[in-house]
Amino acid sequence: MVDLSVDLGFLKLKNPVLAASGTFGYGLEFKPFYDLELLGGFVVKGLYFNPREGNLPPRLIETPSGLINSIGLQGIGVEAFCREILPELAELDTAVIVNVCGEDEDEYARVAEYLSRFKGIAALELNISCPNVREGGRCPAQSSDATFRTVKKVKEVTPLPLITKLSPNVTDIVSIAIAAEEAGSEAISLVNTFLAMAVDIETRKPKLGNVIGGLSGPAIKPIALRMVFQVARAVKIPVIGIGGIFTAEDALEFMMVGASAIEVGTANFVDPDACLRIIQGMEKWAENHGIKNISEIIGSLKI
Amino acid sequence: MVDLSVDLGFLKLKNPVLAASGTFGYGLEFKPFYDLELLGGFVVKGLYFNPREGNLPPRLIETPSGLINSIGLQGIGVEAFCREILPELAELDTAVIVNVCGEDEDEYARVAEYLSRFKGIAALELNISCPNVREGGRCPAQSSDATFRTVKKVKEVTPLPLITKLSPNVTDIVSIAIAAEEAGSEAISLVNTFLAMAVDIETRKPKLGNVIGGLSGPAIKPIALRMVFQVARAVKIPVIGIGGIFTAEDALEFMMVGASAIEVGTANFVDPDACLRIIQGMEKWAENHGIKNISEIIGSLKI
Amino acid sequence: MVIDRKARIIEVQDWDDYFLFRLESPEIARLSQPGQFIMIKVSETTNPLLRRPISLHNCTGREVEIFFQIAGKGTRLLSQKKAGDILDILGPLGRGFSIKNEFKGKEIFCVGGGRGIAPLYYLARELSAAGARPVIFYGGRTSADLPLKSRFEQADWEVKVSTDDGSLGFSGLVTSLVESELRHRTPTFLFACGPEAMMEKLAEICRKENLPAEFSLESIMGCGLGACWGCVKKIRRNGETKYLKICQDGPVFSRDEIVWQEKENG
Amino acid sequence: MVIDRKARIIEVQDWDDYFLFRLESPEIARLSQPGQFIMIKVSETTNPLLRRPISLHNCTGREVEIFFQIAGKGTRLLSQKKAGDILDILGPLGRGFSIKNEFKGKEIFCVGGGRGIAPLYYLARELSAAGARPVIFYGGRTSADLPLKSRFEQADWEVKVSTDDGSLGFSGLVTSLVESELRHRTPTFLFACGPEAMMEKLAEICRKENLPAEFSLESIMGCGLGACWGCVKKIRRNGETKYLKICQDGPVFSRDEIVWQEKENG
Ligand SMILES: Cc1cc2nc3c(=O)[nH]c(=O)nc-3n(C[C@H](O)[C@H](O)[C@H](O)COP(=O)(O)OP(=O)(O)OC[C@H]3O[C@@H](n4cnc5c(N)ncnc54)[C@H](O)[C@@H]3O)c2cc1C
Ligand SMILES: Cc1cc2nc3c(=O)[nH]c(=O)nc-3n(C[C@H](O)[C@H](O)[C@H](O)COP(=O)(O)OP(=O)(O)OC[C@H]3O[C@@H](n4cnc5c(N)ncnc54)[C@H](O)[C@@H]3O)c2cc1C
Ligand SMILES: Cc1cc2nc3c(=O)[nH]c(=O)nc-3n(C[C@H](O)[C@H](O)[C@H](O)COP(=O)(O)O)c2cc1C
Ligand SMILES: Cc1cc2nc3c(=O)[nH]c(=O)nc-3n(C[C@H](O)[C@H](O)[C@H](O)COP(=O)(O)O)c2cc1C
Ligand code: FES
Ligand code: FES
Repeated sequence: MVDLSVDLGFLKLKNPVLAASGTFGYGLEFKPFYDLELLGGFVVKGLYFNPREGNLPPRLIETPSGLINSIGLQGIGVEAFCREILPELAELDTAVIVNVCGEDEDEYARVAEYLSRFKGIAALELNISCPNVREGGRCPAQSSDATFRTVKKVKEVTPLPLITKLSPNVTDIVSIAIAAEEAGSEAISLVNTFLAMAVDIETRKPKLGNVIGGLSGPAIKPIALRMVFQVARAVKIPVIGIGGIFTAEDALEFMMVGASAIEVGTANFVDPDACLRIIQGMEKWAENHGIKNISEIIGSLKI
Repeated sequence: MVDLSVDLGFLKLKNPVLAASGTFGYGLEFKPFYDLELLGGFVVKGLYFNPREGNLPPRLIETPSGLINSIGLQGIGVEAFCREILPELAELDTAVIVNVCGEDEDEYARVAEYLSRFKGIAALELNISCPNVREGGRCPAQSSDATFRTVKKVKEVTPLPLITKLSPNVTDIVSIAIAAEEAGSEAISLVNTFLAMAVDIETRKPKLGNVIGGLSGPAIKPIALRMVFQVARAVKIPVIGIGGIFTAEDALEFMMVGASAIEVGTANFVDPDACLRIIQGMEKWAENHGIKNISEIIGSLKI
Repeated sequence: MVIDRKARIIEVQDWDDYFLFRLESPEIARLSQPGQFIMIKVSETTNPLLRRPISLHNCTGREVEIFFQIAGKGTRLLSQKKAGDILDILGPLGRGFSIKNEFKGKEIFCVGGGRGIAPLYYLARELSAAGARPVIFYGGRTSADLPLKSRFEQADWEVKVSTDDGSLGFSGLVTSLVESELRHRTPTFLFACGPEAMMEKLAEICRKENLPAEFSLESIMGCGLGACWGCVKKIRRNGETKYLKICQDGPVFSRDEIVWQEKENG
Repeated sequence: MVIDRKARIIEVQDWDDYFLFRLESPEIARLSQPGQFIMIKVSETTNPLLRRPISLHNCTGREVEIFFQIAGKGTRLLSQKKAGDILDILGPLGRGFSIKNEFKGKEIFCVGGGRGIAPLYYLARELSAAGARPVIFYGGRTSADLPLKSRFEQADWEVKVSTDDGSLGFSGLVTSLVESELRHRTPTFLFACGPEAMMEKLAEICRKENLPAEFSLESIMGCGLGACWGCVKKIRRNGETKYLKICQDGPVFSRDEIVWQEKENG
């Protein structure tokens, strides 16, 4: 028997596999496929305070081994979420993490503060890195200062542990991670999507209604892995690796470079039980390699 | 008949297709496949002043729709190049562009100055963006200041037109492009490779001898296209688009978002006559669409 | 609801660009509705990455059929599968066409453009079973786009075909054919599936004729499960106009709900 | 030199993990050397992206043969090709084994480990043609790794096999088998291809016995054409130690040229 659990300090997970925000709906969409309690946890779709319409379609474009999305965080808003969805999620014996969005620093704080009134939320993931809502894809996670300020502000209003989610669209991901750590974030997750676009050469128009979107999927994995490697060596808080994880082997690479847990995004679309397959694959790999606690492999890269 | 020529101002190209530096050797390697004079031009492998050993192997790793390389600019140095290779290249009726490297600003200038003594070079491409030579992949193209200084210094010592090649590993590619423009660069080319890595989970070692390398290929195309789009709208000098171009359709996307010419990199490995196929495909597309001058499509994106 | 994950291909029929697969999929055959679709994994590698949505073309006993056109690399890969291969599928998905009791004895127009004909065979069979009289309108650019003509005719429904180039049947758009039929016939309902421009035009015709109608929409789909919000269309419903998910709230929407032309790239 | 770009598969032979393809490729058959290789496009999509290097296993008349093992997704895709398919290839590439006049009448050891046996059939045939007497050493983990045993035996060469698990022939590493033969035989030259650890050990044995040797190296290849500097190995040559390209300066290098163990990740 392999012990797959990992301890983030502020949160103990059954196993290191979380479903990533925006790719797992509010969780319930995946109930037909497997028992959600088998997951380490899942991060629900990003929430603003109010409901949001999202961006003009088309919102998805496939690229070689990748997917560009410009959903623009369509969603029901935090009040409806807490009323209609959270009660069912709170019953689940797995870590329910809520992805928190904001147009500005105040909104992040308002959403976090509101969520803190409810039971059943294991942590907040601060989505300071969504490329799909502002002109040119800018977001707080592109600046150490804005990252520090946003995290700090949210920390002040919520007792819930914070996982700050970083953007890969930066020169120096390490400095942003350190800013989040210094502002009191309990963990870092990375990466969100890469700003990207595609053109329809027949109509000469951008293929996405929103012109620019965010690239995810296996295409980005090698870049995401490099960033997780750099950040994990630079911060003391736990790091959650995200980006193109489709197999147990992918997940293990992220853990070896220093991730304490991982999130699975686009893979959920291709295969709704991707998370389950990854958990099972990890367990089998550990068994075959005589590893008793999966946490042994965290940061075990030899250089 | 379609006129495929494009005019960069400082340089008129037969057609917009250049072979990218580092993927086309010193050019002569591709002579068995087609007449090099059919190309718009080609950029030879990056040259430092002295010969270089390059990085520890393994130097290449395939990833989903991508390739990570950590060649580390192995090469014969600028003197041997001018003695042994350039004379043969200088005979060719196509644009021969030399990719200029340097450990520091002075070396860039020395290489450029040395090359300027010879005939047959159409332009220099200033490789301020190679991720494979310094610790953590840092390079001048990650800072506006360093970009400005390096371009300026090289401008002072060479009458040859300069194409400054940018790195995608930045928060704000536009500001770097503007710095290069302000320092007097005649053109911008982008992108170089994305810092990336891969891990062998069995040995728990990085798959590349150099730990980190640069990602190229179709995987990066959507991100490169977005960057070219942003830069082309922000600068007045011509922009050369690079990144995952494998087909004529890919090339046309880059031109529509504003590239005056494009470079083909990794595709040359998969198919040694990739450049030729792209030129022919472009011509055919233009014919079918009643386009007489390919330069009509530059920046013709409708938003 | 997702009830079947694997389906063995029993038979492949092909007409150059169009393919009809017969699949063994007992649960979908038992529980699906016309207008529902399945998501099919077309590749073992990461390019193409996503599953492709394909409508149920027919369901009988333990079997279902799909009918599709090669539109790009995903459908091309699908077309290369052979009898005996196992397809990795998710389904049945989405909300299908509404077959109402009051259709009994009535004429129902079913309009398919190109590959949009796919779900209408299943629909027409269920309409017949409910005692209605389906009239099939089947339009294509040219005669090669109408491979299912004889199949529909054999089912003993009235079938009217049109081609843009006049190579078979009515010469012109299928919308014009419907319009001209409406001059002397009064169907009770219209169902359609096909290019959006065709359906938009039909919606306009139906509004003028006061003919209620439902349309099956297409969109690129990330998940097909309602989890990604990638497939949305602006829909008027309950006094609100908002983005609904084609995969979950559709793909079938009724005539006045659909906001056909949203301003683009705005 | 690249002279053929397309090759039709004439025949496929398979042993679970190992495959032998007979290809029509008249120019390569005419002009290649043992030890040279071709780059094969294994996929139509972008994953896998690069061509795969495969040695020439045999050349006769208008035909060449390749022999390969499934090592990952690229070779797996290759193994799924069928007689009649056209392979997109580049070749012949690289510098092969050196067959010298003075080999005439002499015993030459040819050592292959696993898939490394591939180029040795072609080599042994040319050695025979040059009047030398090839002795084939063929090692594998288990008997299933020696599918070509009978093929070599039929060619009337002396063939010695070994398996790590003792399931066929000598029980132990092929290097031990070679070592023990060298106690009572004095070949003129040794050629080898196989896992690097095997070749390194052989180089050590050869140095001790003062036996000249050549080894065919492997590496991941970007282009196979000398254009990317991706495939290099540290080589001592002309008083210098530097990175040479396996695809162009090799894949065959001689005994004392190769720097087997470079410090890793340094
Ligand atoms: C609910 C639903 C049911 C469908 N049923 C059928 C059916 O029964 N038979 C059939 O032939 N086709 C059907 N389609 C359309 C089919 O899904 C697309 O043709 C297919 O996904 C295209 O994939 P591709 O890889 O072949 O083309 P790609 O290479 O991905 O694209 C080719 C072109 O089609 C466009 N496109 C891609 N995906 C879609 C999509 N999902 N919808 C519309 N346009 C798209 C692209 O933008 C591009 O212009 C259905 C679509 C939906 C949404
Ligand atoms: C000059 C040359 C000649 C060769 N001739 C033959 C031959 O005749 N028969 C044969 O079976 N094989 C031969 N090989 C090895 C063959 O090229 C590799 O097994 C193949 O490229 C692996 O591709 P894949 O996609 O199946 O495996 P991948 O999924 O790419 O990788 C599987 C494993 O093999 C390693 N690998 C990948 N590519 C290579 C490579 N080029 N060399 C060594 N290891 C690699 C990877 O790191 C990984 O560990 C030759 C290699 C070279 C360089
Ligand atoms: C359709 C879609 C919607 C997404 N929505 C969100 C979101 O609401 N909040 C967020 O933090 N990240 C969102 N992401 C980013 C993912 O959580 C993840 O960081 C990214 O997709 C990279 O992982 P992957 O390659 O495994 O998909 C979204 C991604 C996709 C593809
Ligand atoms: C093996 C390899 C070597 C490269 N060497 C150089 C180089 O010497 N100088 C340079 O400016 N870019 C170099 N590049 C980057 C390419 O020129 C190009 O910018 C990049 O690969 C993206 O284009 P692509 O996706 O078409 O390959 C190299 C790329 C590869 C794959
Ligand atoms: S396709 Fe994902 S919500 Fe409809
Ligand atoms: S594989 Fe490119 S130089 Fe050898």
